Amino acid sequence: MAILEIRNVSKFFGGLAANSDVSFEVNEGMIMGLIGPNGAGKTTLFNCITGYYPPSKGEVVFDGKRMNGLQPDKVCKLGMARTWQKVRPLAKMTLLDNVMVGALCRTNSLKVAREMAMEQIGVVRLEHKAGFLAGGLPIGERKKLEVARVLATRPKLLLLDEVMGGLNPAESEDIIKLILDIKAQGKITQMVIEHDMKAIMRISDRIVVLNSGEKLAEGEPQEIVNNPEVVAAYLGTE
Amino acid sequence: MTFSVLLQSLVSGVLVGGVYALIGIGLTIIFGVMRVINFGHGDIMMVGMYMTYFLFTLAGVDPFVSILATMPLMFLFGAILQKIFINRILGSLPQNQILLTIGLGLIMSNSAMLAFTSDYKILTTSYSSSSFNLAGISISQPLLISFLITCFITAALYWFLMMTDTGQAIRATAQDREAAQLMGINVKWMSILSFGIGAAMAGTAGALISPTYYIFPQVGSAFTLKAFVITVLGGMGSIVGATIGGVIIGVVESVAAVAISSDWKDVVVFTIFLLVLLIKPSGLMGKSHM
Amino acid sequence: MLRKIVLAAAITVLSLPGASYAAKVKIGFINTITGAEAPIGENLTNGVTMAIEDLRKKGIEVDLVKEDDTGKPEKSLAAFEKLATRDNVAGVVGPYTSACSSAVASQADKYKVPLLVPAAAKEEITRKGYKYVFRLNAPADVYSSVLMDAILTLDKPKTIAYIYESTDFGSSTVKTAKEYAKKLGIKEVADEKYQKGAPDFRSTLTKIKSKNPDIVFMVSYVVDAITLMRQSKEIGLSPKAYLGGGAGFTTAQFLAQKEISNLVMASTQWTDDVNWPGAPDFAKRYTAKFKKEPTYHAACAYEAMMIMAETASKNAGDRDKTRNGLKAGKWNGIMGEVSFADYDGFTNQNKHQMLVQQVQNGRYETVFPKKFATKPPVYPFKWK
Amino acid sequence: MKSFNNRLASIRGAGTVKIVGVIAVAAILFAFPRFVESPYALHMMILFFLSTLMGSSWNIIGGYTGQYSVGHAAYFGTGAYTTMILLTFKDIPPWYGVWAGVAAAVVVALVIGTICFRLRGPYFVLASIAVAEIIRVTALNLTDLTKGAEGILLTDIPPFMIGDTILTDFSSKVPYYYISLVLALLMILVTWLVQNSKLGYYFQAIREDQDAAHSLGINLTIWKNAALVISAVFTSLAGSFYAIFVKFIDPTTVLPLDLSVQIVLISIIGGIGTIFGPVVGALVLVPLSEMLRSNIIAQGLINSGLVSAESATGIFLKEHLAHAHVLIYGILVVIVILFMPEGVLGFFRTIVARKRKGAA
Repeated sequence: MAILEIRNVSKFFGGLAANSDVSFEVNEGMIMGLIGPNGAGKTTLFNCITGYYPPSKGEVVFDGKRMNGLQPDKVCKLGMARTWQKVRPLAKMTLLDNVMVGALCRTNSLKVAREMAMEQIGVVRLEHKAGFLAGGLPIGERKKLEVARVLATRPKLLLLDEVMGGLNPAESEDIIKLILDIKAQGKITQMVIEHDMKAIMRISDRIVVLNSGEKLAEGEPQEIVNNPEVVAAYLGTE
Repeated sequence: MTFSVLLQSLVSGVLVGGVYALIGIGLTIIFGVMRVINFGHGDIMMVGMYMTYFLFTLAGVDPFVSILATMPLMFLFGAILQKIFINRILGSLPQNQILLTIGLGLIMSNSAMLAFTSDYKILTTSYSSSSFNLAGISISQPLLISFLITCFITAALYWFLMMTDTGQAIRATAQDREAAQLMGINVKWMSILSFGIGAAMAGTAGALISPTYYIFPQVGSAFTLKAFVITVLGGMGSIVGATIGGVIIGVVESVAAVAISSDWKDVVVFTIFLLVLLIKPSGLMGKSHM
Repeated sequence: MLRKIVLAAAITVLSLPGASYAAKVKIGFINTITGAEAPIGENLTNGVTMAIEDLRKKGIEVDLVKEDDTGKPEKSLAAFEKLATRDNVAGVVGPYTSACSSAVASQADKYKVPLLVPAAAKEEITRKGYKYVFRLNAPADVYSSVLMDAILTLDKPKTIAYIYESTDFGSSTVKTAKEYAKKLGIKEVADEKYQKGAPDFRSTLTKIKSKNPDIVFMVSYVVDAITLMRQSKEIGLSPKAYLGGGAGFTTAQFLAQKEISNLVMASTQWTDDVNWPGAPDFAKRYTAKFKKEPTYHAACAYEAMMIMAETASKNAGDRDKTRNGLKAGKWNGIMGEVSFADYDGFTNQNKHQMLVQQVQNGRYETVFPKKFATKPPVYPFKWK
Repeated sequence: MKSFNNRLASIRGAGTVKIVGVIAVAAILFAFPRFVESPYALHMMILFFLSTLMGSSWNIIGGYTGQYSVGHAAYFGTGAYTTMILLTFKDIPPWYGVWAGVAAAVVVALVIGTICFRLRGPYFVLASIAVAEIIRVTALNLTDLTKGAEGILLTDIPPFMIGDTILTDFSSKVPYYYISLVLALLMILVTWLVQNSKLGYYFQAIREDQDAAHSLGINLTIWKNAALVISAVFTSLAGSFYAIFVKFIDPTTVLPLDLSVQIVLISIIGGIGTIFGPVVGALVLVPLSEMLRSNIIAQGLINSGLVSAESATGIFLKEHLAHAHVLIYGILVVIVILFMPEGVLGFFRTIVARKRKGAA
């Protein structure tokens, strides 16, 4: 069953189309990979889905509800959470506080929020850093912080924007395990933007390829790897 | 309100607006490059006014001629301020930047008070109150001269920023500091240059307004506020915008004073300011960084 | 910890030994030394400095405690509390601004410290029935009435236009002017308030010009007066008389602007050529000492300090006796005859005779009332 | 996990010490007027409490939520004017008028919030200045309501009565002392409550990164306005208190840009986003500006005999130090910003932390 439907979404900035006529569905429980060369419109699409930009055309339907025009906070409350390509930790707050902010989306009690937050910090295995200021954490831990923070909002759908960007192989491996763990628990659907082809092929159930704002291809990892158009698009840029 | 009253207020609004524009341009360059709101801008202008005053009373230099000296001196003054103080806090918390410029403004105005007392100084030239008549509209000579000088300076500055390498480097810094740094532009040096230029513009505005206005240590604060309005109106960082903004404010003040009443004109100005902020936050001249 | 240190420091500072000079009389002086009102405050400081010297010549040593209120009422209150309770002054001269004087006045009665307000114009200050509050200068209403009276001796004007700064002084002076003009049957054709320090009045003045008033009544506390007159000339506004309410139109700087100041009439508390005892001499010595001419603020502050110190010294610094001394006394100095009377709702208000001066041939001449006049007034107004 | 629990425990321990400390200081402050009768000392304490109240109110919106309003005079003035107008023209005693002032300030805050919170960074700062200036000019021009530039001067405050018992007739400084003390303590308590509730977390999240906060389910409009309303309520109380205390208000004393800047200074100099930052700010600024204003330093030097009153230095100090106090103030501001960017409190905290590190 589709938890997220993207129906003919287009986004124009001035005269330029960052996304044009993109459509696909994300089924519950799966991991959907979103790839494409730089400037293909992946992050713009995330922004359209999560309410940062209203789509210029088309619809985003999440869990049966039309999301167009909803603000990001509302989107989050409805169960869709995202991380940021460039990490955005709340620098002068501790890691625990950061994750608690996420948890407070679901509760008004600090005590409950603290427990929820510690649980998610446990999931990303950063218990020993809970009291540290987020701004001082190394990049790998800040990425994990973001994952813990969005997990604490109890999402049904998680949109991860290059969570492995800038990480070393060991750290990337950690994140991959984390993503697969989340999938294994079966409660959260994930959509992942990633540049690391190997990683994305490994974790994704399906992949959508964007190029110049348009959907170039969609299919299972193997199909994508063998799609000559995709190969051409990538070879053209990389 | 008769047509001639309206015309008169339009004309004097445009002329006064020219000087406002110069203050705004100074502020906009500083903001564009450094993203620092300079609360001491009016006080820098005040320094320029005293400079003009003393050049006139002690050396007999005509205020309009004295710009030749005031401008480089004020440039140096601004550059030093930037080098010693502002450069240290670039990239620090925005509230600290605001506060630092407030502090520097206090130091400037109160040093002036210690040095020159808080007396009002009046600079009287032979043409301070002369005007000529054009089709029933009186035009103030000193204002007209300063308007023409403003136009010339604005054009020259525009040329400098558009056509010279240094100018382009400044613009690049204004657009994206980090990128500029990566491209090998000496960002700190560009900041010093632009604060210098900003101060020179403010100082020049001070010199231009001296023959028709008066000078005292606290004169700056009113102009700081005006400069803010002008800069936002035109779009922070846009020189053309600041020029247009200055003239608009001059005209709005002038016309509102006759069309509504002089006590409400500031409300009109600030309301327009807020409306522009809300409808087009990037200012009238959009996002063009200079 | 830090807090304790500061507290301790504060207590030490507060308990610093207040020097005791047996022969001296201790007087407080609250003035605006810094801040936006400082330019005029400086004249008061100078006046008081002169007074202290003259008192010394008379054998009265004044231990002057100067306080800056920065033009803010709460600071003025602090200064007054300090003077009243810590410095134990016999009396206080000041504060300069109306806002500060209004705030301080009620405290004077509370601590029973005589307060002599030298130059604040707000009527209410001496209308609240305070026993310990005295005022030397004439309040705001007289600024306008004396000018109108002067004009009435010359002509019967029909229309009047007001342009004035949006401060307490500006609006209360014009308010009384309007009441007075109404009584006299003069029609108001324009009422324009402006923000102090505005650089451009041209459009407002053009509007006034189109109404063609007989009289233009202006109130400006600072050198806006010069800007106003320059631009009036520029646009060719020429009524039968320019009347200036006080301050800005009575300064040496205004006078120096020969092209525009000629024939403007202004009300003032004091002029340097008035035949009040010692006035011309005061002006001469003041000019020699401070390299600029005295304003009426300086004269008011001088006389206020003279009166306060003499009275306090006579009563050996006793506050109640000093208060009674002020109430009962009569003086005749550079401000003319001074006595503090109760009339028309005022308490302890010196019924000061304001003067009208006019710029004639580059000099301020006193032109009204006749018995103090040095020259007859020139009417109607003409641009030079 | 264990180390984290330890850390938590030590935080809680420090909290207890702090609470005890605050209660002890509060007790001393409550007893203070019994031992110190000098009205001047009480006056200074009242100004200190008032500054604390103003700084801490700003701290909620500026320090915690990161919205640097430089227009807080608007709320101060709204409170002051509402209370004064009701008292002088309608004979409504201030202890009712104050609440009308609070209500008015809330309305003003919501209007300002709706306009200004769509803007960010420097644009927000400038918009907040513009709105406050509009309010100031309006107060200046609505002469029928506010008496314009003339200001409102108050002679008497009706005695504060419950039933027929007169609690106080406001004739001495003591009632003002206690009112301002209670207001300041209340504000500190509110700050503590904010910091230790969902509010605090959301405010700080907005301060740190608005977009990230937005994506975590925080409705920016609602929470920013909530912060502004809390801030405005207490700034308005400060304004009402000022009006009743000084008994005179006009647009230039309760609505100017100067005042807005002053309010910001208290908080930033002390250290923003902390409960006690503004208290430290007030503790530094109030005595400092008073010492400089009254030239107590020069007087002290002369009285102590270190400098003779007739010597050149003595004359210089007496004549010029008084003129220089705003200058010194400006220099201090610059020094604090350049060398203590986290404010005075933050500066001392860093020093203490460093020492501890050195010791360990």
